Amino acid sequence: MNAVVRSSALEPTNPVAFERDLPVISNEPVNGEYRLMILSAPVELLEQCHAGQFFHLLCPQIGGETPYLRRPMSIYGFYPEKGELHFLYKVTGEGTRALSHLKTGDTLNVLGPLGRGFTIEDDWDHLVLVARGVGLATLAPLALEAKRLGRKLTAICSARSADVLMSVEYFEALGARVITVTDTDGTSSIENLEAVIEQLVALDGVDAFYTCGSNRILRLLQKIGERHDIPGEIALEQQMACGLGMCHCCVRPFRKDGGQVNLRVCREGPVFDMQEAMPW
Amino acid sequence: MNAVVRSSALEPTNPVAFERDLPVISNEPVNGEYRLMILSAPVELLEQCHAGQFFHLLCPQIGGETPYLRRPMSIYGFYPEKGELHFLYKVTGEGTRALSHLKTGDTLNVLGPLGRGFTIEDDWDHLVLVARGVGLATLAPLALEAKRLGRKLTAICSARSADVLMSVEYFEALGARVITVTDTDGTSSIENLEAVIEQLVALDGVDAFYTCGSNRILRLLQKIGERHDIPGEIALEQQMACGLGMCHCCVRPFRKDGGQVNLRVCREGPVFDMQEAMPW
Amino acid sequence: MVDLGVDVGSLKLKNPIMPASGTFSEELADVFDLDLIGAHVTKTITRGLRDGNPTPRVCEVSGSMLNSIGIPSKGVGYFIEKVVPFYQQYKTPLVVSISGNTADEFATLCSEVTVEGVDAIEVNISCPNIEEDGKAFAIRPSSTYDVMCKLRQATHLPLWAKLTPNTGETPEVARAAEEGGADALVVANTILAMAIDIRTRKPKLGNLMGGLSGPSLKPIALRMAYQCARATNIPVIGCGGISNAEDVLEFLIAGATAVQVGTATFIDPAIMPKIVTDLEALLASGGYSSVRDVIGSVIDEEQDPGVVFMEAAP
Amino acid sequence: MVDLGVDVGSLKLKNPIMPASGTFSEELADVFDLDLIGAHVTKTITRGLRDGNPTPRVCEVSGSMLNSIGIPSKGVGYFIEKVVPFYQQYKTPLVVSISGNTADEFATLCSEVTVEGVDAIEVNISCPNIEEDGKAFAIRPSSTYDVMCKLRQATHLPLWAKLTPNTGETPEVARAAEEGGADALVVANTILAMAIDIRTRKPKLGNLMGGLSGPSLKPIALRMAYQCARATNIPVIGCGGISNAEDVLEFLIAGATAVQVGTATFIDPAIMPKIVTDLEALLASGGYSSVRDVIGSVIDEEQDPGVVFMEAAP
Ligand SMILES: Cc1cc2nc3c(=O)[nH]c(=O)nc-3n(C[C@H](O)[C@H](O)[C@H](O)COP(=O)(O)OP(=O)(O)OC[C@H]3O[C@@H](n4cnc5c(N)ncnc54)[C@H](O)[C@@H]3O)c2cc1C
Ligand SMILES: Cc1cc2nc3c(=O)[nH]c(=O)nc-3n(C[C@H](O)[C@H](O)[C@H](O)COP(=O)(O)OP(=O)(O)OC[C@H]3O[C@@H](n4cnc5c(N)ncnc54)[C@H](O)[C@@H]3O)c2cc1C
Ligand SMILES: Cc1cc2nc3c(=O)[nH]c(=O)nc-3n(C[C@H](O)[C@H](O)[C@H](O)COP(=O)(O)O)c2cc1C
Ligand SMILES: Cc1cc2nc3c(=O)[nH]c(=O)nc-3n(C[C@H](O)[C@H](O)[C@H](O)COP(=O)(O)O)c2cc1C
Ligand code: FES
Ligand code: FES
Repeated sequence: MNAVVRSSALEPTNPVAFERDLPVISNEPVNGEYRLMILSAPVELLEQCHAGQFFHLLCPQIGGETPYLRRPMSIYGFYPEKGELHFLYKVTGEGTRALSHLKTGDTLNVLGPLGRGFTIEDDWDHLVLVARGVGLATLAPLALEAKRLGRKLTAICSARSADVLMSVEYFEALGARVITVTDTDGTSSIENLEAVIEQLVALDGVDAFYTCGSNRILRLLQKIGERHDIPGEIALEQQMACGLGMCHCCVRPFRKDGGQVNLRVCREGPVFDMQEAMPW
Repeated sequence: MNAVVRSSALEPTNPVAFERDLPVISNEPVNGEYRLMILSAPVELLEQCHAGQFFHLLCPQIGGETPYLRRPMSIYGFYPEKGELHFLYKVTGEGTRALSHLKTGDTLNVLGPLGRGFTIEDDWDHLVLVARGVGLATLAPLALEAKRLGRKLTAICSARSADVLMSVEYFEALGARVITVTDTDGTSSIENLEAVIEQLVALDGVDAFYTCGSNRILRLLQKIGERHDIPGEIALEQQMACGLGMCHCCVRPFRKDGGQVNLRVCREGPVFDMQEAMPW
Repeated sequence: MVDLGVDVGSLKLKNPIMPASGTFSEELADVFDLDLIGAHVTKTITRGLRDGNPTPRVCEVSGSMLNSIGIPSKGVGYFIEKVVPFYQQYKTPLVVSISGNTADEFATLCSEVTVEGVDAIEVNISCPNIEEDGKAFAIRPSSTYDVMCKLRQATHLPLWAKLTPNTGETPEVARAAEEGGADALVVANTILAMAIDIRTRKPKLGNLMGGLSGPSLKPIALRMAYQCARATNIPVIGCGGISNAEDVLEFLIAGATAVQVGTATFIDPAIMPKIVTDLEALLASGGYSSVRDVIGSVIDEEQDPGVVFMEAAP
Repeated sequence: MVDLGVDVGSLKLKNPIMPASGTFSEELADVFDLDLIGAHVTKTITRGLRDGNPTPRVCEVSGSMLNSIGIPSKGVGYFIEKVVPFYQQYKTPLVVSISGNTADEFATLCSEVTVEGVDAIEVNISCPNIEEDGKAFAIRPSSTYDVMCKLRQATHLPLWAKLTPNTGETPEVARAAEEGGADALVVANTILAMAIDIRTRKPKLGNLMGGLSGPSLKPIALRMAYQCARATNIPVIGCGGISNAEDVLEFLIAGATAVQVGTATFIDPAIMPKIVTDLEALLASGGYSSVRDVIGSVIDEEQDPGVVFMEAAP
């Protein structure tokens, strides 16, 4: 089963990316660093969404902030049944600061869903995701998808300290097993992470890895994946302008057919084959 | 008595122009076209103000408006006793639209008082002002000044129709005689205006004329002034950048010593000798 | 009903709105029906394969953006086999933007893309020319003239010369392009600019410098469009910072026959068809029955002609 | 305490913040103590009397402005009798900006303003030169070199050449100015631009075109400052769109030794002393003890030097 559905670029009569002003239902801090924004969205938009895809947000010019380009943001949750689209974001600059000023009842212009999401093949039974920091935002909806498909999911959540570990409850509520590792108690070291994952592989068997964001985790999973011939996917980031594949701003290099190619994070990604990805 | 007090440019140790964020007390429509904004201002600023001077307003970037340069606005009223600074403005473009979005409790950054205000010489007893449209905003505080000095004032207020005649009550409350002329009942024609003014000159004697804004009224008053040797002053407008005399954006031509000179509306004006002013 | 049709030389457009090269591609069909706009303009292609510049390739500067993509290209073969057929699905004319490192390579590509399905060739002479120590052809009138003559001989298709703002000689370059055989001028490309991250002290673009586009560029591009319309007798296609129908009208009044919309599409991907609709309404409210009536209608006669081409003294 | 002092050649400034010519005058003393800034720079003067351009002389364009003042001047006599004595009240160095229609007239004025009380001469070679069909001297390296040689012979005072962005040859012009005898480069003046009122169809400036200044100009001026710092061995004074201490730092990192603040003063007349304070805080928070340590500290070595002066391909 493939979580990705996109109309081919050769079907101009069937546009798939929506550009909409969506009302803000809520926009609250989750902890010191992250905020959760819940938008009210039409069901036909939500039904197009897949885990790993993103929206390109037109951050408002409020609170003295004047962001110009759109900002890419992963889908943190999408709920056609209750008409909600969720984003989990970290305030890092002008655009996300502007987002943080949005209040219930304001609207936010979104463009999406965009890009290629995560793949869950039919015979992948035990999925393991390794997430750190805001990477959780991108990986969280994978748990939703796994539950819908009746797969087993183990989420290894890495963070600086226990109090910034987010989404643990979220994963647990979806029936996932959660393993937390933190810098403060030293469990997030690459060595320990390797041991934890090798144990998972040995005891339960792992059919696919998913990760995003961290270079060190990517290298580790590439090594383990190669060692045991386990496929994997990684969600990557890059500065974007159009978000639609037109401008070629957002490329990253990938290993392909013995050579190196540039692929667009917004179009061929943001989710890529883990072995093809190149550590940076 | 001279209503103008300015530090000479040679006194760098005694700055006279204030740059302040002032709280908005109220900002309400006066009629379909004009709005009155009342700011709370410190007494030391209000004590520097004189009729005919202006402030350079940093219109906020709100409501989707993004004005950049400051906007000049005449002092409509200044009340050191109640700590209030008043502006009467017409919404014409981006900056004034932005002003109209200000709500009680917001602040507005003002720079001023700037420029040279109206003169009321000691022996000028009967003052006559002729105002049209938003020009009233500029001339209104002259009535205040006249009352403080115990002079007689006649205000001839011209407007398109009776319902946009503003400030009539204001002038009357200050003990001024008010003559209204409107386009709708045909009384605002230059011919009728000339008759009205000539009658004032003949019956009461007139010591000085004050006006602003209208080319046709300027020509008329220049003619009458010259005919009877009555001095006068006119407040003029021009696009501005700095408002302080630095950029030379705001010049207008004036007749001086047989020749023609460019003077800065923001510095040598906005109030000028009526005979030196050149119709445009 | 306002007639929005314009003629760019022999090419008839149903409306004057088209994309700027590099800010448009097949993928925009996901967002709107590509037959709503006046023309399709491709990203600049080169003969051979090119990777493009290092990342980051884009950054934001107050209310505008810088880019340094570097013309990644899949080469002329891919273009003819894949891209042309895609656009042949549409009734809208296809304009292919091309570029080359040397005048001869450029001309070869120009004849290679002279194929069925291509309606005009936009020649991006704003890109570095290795024969002129890395300066763009369109920086100097002489190099503009030379390359245009070679390109003119390479194709019978309408030839649009895309000029650069990185010159102090816009009217002279425009005339050189006309004399060299250009059928229209696209005015203008991005202006060379830079931004530095003060925390990392690194340039915000991988290539150090890049091109400024978006609203900041508009008054510069408008000035160039006006200069070019005055300096030549060929149609001018305005480009630079156009974000709405009012901006389009400003360029048309200045003398542009049509316009290209670039960066604005990144902010609102459906902006082009929206502008088509808004432009019609704007013209209707101004009492115009044809968009052609506003072209070049700027009221500048009161001005001393001497000032027009003079460098405005600050 | 961060040491904010910089040396522009032989001239020592207590801090790197000074006004841009034409956006500063005696009147600013109404707003703050003029001894708070690093230098005083006058509006450009010409030898004779000049009226300046028709009004409107200013208009707003998205987040920036256009001006076409046209250098009204009361002449050199007024300057020496009135302006110099005013600034002699202050301890801050006085820089006089001058200009001329021909190289000889320019040089004569240069020697006339070489008087007690003037500490440096900024030569505005971005203004039209009637000997080069109205092109500014600083559009071409050759005319830059020629006029600088004449100016150099006319004064022993430090000579700052103010460059224009209206050229495709910034590094070459910078080197020509250095070779012609400039002690520093001021980078840059406004870029030629235009705006049209779509209701009246008239240009928004009385002179049709004018110079773009303010935030939109910043990435262009920053690129030029970087190019000039790389291309020459004389100090560069950055100018264009600087509105806060972060902008100043960006120019210093790019290689500027000092900066000029222009349009931002129109928005906030006390911005210069505020920037001095903020810059000190910003440097302190970055762990710097002297502003001189950040000058030219841009990290660009990782880049292929080939790209640096190449026209960035869009
Ligand atoms: C596909 C994708 C999904 C993402 N999902 C999330 C998410 O779910 N939650 C979250 O908090 N963040 C996410 N990010 C990162 C997010 O886009 C940036 O944090 C955001 O753009 C920062 O904008 P700013 O204006 O606040 O910061 P600034 O630093 O002021 O941004 C300046 C410019 O750089 C760009 N930029 C800055 N950081 C990044 C980045 N990491 N990736 C791409 N562009 C960047 C901005 O878009 C903007 O154009 C995602 C990025 C991508 C590419
Ligand atoms: C000394 C002086 C006193 C004034 N007093 C008043 C007053 O009390 N009440 C009032 O309603 N208006 C007054 N005006 C006019 C007021 O400044 C303009 O209406 C206002 O600047 C328009 O700005 P906007 O952004 O709304 O309009 P826009 O048309 O969008 O403005 C565009 C630009 O043109 C300038 N501009 C437009 N109209 C004028 C004008 N008439 N004079 C100078 N610049 C202009 C603006 O400042 C701005 O820079 C005065 C003008 C001057 C010079
Ligand atoms: C991301 C990006 C890529 C571009 N690529 C090209 C290109 O390949 N060829 C070209 O001639 N112009 C290119 N341009 C310039 C645009 O076509 C256009 O001239 C410029 O962006 C100004 O228009 P705008 O302000 O509407 O974007 C590019 C611009 C951007 C922003
Ligand atoms: C109103 C105005 C007048 C100017 N007059 C001059 C001048 O007389 N001489 C000169 O060299 N530059 C002049 N300039 C250009 C400025 O000195 C400066 O180079 C330019 O505005 C860019 O800086 P900014 O963006 O900080 O304003 C003027 C600029 C403005 C806005
Ligand atoms: S952001 Fe434009 S191609 Fe990816
Ligand atoms: S507005 Fe600058 S001198 Fe008057």
